[in-house]
Amino acid sequence: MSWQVHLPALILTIPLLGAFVSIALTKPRLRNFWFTFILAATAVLAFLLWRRVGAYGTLIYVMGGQSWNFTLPSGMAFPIRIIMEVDAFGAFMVLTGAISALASGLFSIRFLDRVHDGNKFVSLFLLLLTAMLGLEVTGDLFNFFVFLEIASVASYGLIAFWRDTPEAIEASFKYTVLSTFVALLFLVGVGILYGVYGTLNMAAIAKNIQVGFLEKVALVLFIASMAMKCGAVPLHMWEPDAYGQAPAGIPCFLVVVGQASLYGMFRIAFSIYGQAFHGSVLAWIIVVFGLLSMFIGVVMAVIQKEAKRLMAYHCISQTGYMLMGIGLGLLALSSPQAMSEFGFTAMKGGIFHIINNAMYKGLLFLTAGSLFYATGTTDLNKLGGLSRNMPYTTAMFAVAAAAIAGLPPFNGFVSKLLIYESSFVVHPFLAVVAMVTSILTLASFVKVFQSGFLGPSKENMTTIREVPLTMIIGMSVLCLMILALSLMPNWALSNLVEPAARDLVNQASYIQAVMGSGLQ
Amino acid sequence: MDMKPMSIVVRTICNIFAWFVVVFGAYVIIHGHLSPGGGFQGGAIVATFVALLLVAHGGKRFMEWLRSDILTVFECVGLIAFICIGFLGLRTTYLYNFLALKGGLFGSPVPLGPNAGVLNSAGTIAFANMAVGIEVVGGLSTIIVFMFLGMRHVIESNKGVKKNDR
Amino acid sequence: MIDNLPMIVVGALFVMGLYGIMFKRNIIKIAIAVSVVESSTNLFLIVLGYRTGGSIPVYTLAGEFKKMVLPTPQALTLTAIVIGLATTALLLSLIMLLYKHYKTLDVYEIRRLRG
Amino acid sequence: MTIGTIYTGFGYWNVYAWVMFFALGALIVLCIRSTGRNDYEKGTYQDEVFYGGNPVPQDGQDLAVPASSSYWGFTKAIASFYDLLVGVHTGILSDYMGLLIATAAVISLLILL
Repeated sequence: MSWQVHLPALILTIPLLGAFVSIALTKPRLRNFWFTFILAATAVLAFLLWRRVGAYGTLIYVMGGQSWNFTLPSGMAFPIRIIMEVDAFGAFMVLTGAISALASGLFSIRFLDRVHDGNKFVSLFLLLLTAMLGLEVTGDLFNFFVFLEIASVASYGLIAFWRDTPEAIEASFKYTVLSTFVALLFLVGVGILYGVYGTLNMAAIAKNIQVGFLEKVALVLFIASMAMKCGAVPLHMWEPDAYGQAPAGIPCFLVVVGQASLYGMFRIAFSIYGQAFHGSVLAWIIVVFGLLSMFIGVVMAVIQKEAKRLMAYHCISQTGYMLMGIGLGLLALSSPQAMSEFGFTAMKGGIFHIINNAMYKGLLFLTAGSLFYATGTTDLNKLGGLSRNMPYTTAMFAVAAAAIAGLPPFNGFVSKLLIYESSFVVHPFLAVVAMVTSILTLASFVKVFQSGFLGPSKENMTTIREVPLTMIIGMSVLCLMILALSLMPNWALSNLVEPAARDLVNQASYIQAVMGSGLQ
Repeated sequence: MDMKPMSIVVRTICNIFAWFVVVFGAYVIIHGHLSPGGGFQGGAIVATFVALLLVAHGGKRFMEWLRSDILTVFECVGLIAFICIGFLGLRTTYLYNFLALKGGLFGSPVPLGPNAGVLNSAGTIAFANMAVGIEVVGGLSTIIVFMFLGMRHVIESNKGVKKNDR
Repeated sequence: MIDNLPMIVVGALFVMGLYGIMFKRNIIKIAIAVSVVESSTNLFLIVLGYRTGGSIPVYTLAGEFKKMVLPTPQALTLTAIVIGLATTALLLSLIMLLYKHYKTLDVYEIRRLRG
Repeated sequence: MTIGTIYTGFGYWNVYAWVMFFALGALIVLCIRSTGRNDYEKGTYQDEVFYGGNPVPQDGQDLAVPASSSYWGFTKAIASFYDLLVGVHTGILSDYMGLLIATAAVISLLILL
């Protein structure tokens, strides 16, 4: 038994330990060292987890059990302990999240010099990291709710971290009320499923589920709450506020936290309900959410004049691509022919878009953060001509903007191409909306580039200098990931994305991993 | 809420009875594995001790009594202890109850069916309850103290917090 | 009918809380309404696990009994209460800061972030 | 680990095809450029900035288009749409909550019926 069987537990406990220890670390150097160490350790663990899932298939881990795979003690029909379950899709999300957290954390270190209680920031950050990873590795519905709430509470704190700016408090307040309410809706859904099936384990519910009225009510509650948490239009209103007002390094990380709720939505739709839910209503709801998010997000982004708020609207729009891609996969779930015709391609596109979006949207938020660090504002009307003063930031912004706009040969193009071509089969309208969105995305980033970096230097911007080294390192982590994904899309598709898509579709193997090991 | 202490009657009653709150909270924490209650509930009861002191003796004297970092220490120790209890079981699985039914500390078996309760049972769960209890004492007291400070701030001065954030 | 009475209470509480969140203008009342919705959810979980004539799900000093109520929903409720406490404390702190910055508690006036 | 071809089921994409396409595009651009005038000289009127017939401002900052004026025509053309859309983003918490409830109601209508 290698120590690696404990990976699903370790990946939660290492950042959790980091969060708790860092409350006591008041010395800045020690705190920064500890923060970097924990983030790097989490990234390494995430990589090992992903590799192990690739080698051994779906991993399970019984918290506190007599053995790590002892899921069904003494002939019980249901697993009774909290079980972690990581399939390839979960591992993919964990890897994406850990890389993004590493970059965001490295970037944030220099910002902590400006505050007197940086250890609280580090603690909240690592707590949010734990909760996000927990959402992606857990196999238990109530545990999912708990991690959802931990993630929410940590992000309320992080969003309101600049507590002397009124807007940050306002954004955090709105997000708190909405998110608390939505989490309670989720809890009611969990309660309904528990009342019907007497278990909270996702695989056990999925094995026994027969979709009746109560299950449909629970599904409505799940979908509505997860759609709000991932920021689908028309439930997206909190997102520009929150992302726009959070401290500079944080929105990069909040992007992947939002994607964790997206993961929850797909896990529920594919692995719990799956083929037991007849009809294509659910898939079309997700696709329509995707369409609305794509279009309205980008249209609102074009008219924004505050860089982080503009990028937050783009985040909504990119979420739309993922919703549409994977929603089309859900549409094709019940017929193998449709799945091979367009569904699997769409899912590949949607899942590839998740990692792409985490990387380039994170990088964009980080460049906006470094604009803020250097100039003290992200208002595009006040910025101008910064390309001479901040060459690295400008270069990385250009790479990220090209990638998000889907210009070939960057990675955004590949995932968007997959989505265009597969959605065209279902209905040409879907592909048209996706393309128009892409064009408007390019337009709005041309605007940011033009007004932020090009043109003559403004008077008060002539003495601006490039940001410190750790911030550049943080940004270049994501930039290198973008370039790597752009240069080797084939490798990424066949090693990262395809196993994830296959595991997400394969409900039987998800159930088998927990319920199949039986008596031992 | 005020900075001034309340009347002598309230203070005397507080001085006499506030300690029983702590004892009762400790009882709830320690019997967490036997009775409804446990770490959080007991910790919340102990944290009312802080609230009582704050109300009865007023913020000024309370803040003189309070060592500023003691609550952080409580939080930290409780949380790290909880995590470490989990790590100690890592030979089998994380959070494995390696003390139960082994004899010794918290290792006695429990008879099946209704019983009077065996305090010396439940293994690591008892320790986890205590860790949670310590953490909740620290956490809830921090919430009470900080909300008191913040409220005072809102009422007394409208100058805003010191501009040290950016 | 009489068995469903708790569920009716749950529904009534939920609707009341929802009404408070949506139509009250004072943000402290909104915070209270969020707490009411939380309570209704907790009550829902407790009601789920209730069995008529069941005793508490612990053996210590339980006395004679025939059956227990389900323990799992109670554990869930405890966790939900703890989370609710954290959220409520944070919400009230945010309201204090909001009042300091905006000098108002009216939700219709706390709208600098829009568009 | 190689630069490979991605099949979408209808077509394919790889870097070589893109480079060839890019080169073709560059060639066309070069062709168009070569048809331009060759009597350009520095220091004559051809060198001056054309500013819509107006006198050119001395300060470079006055030339820059502020971000809020970008795509002015685009936003003006669909101003009614934008008015509607910006009007929905009221910034009031109660409205956000109402939208949430309305969306949940629509989803439940679709799924339950």
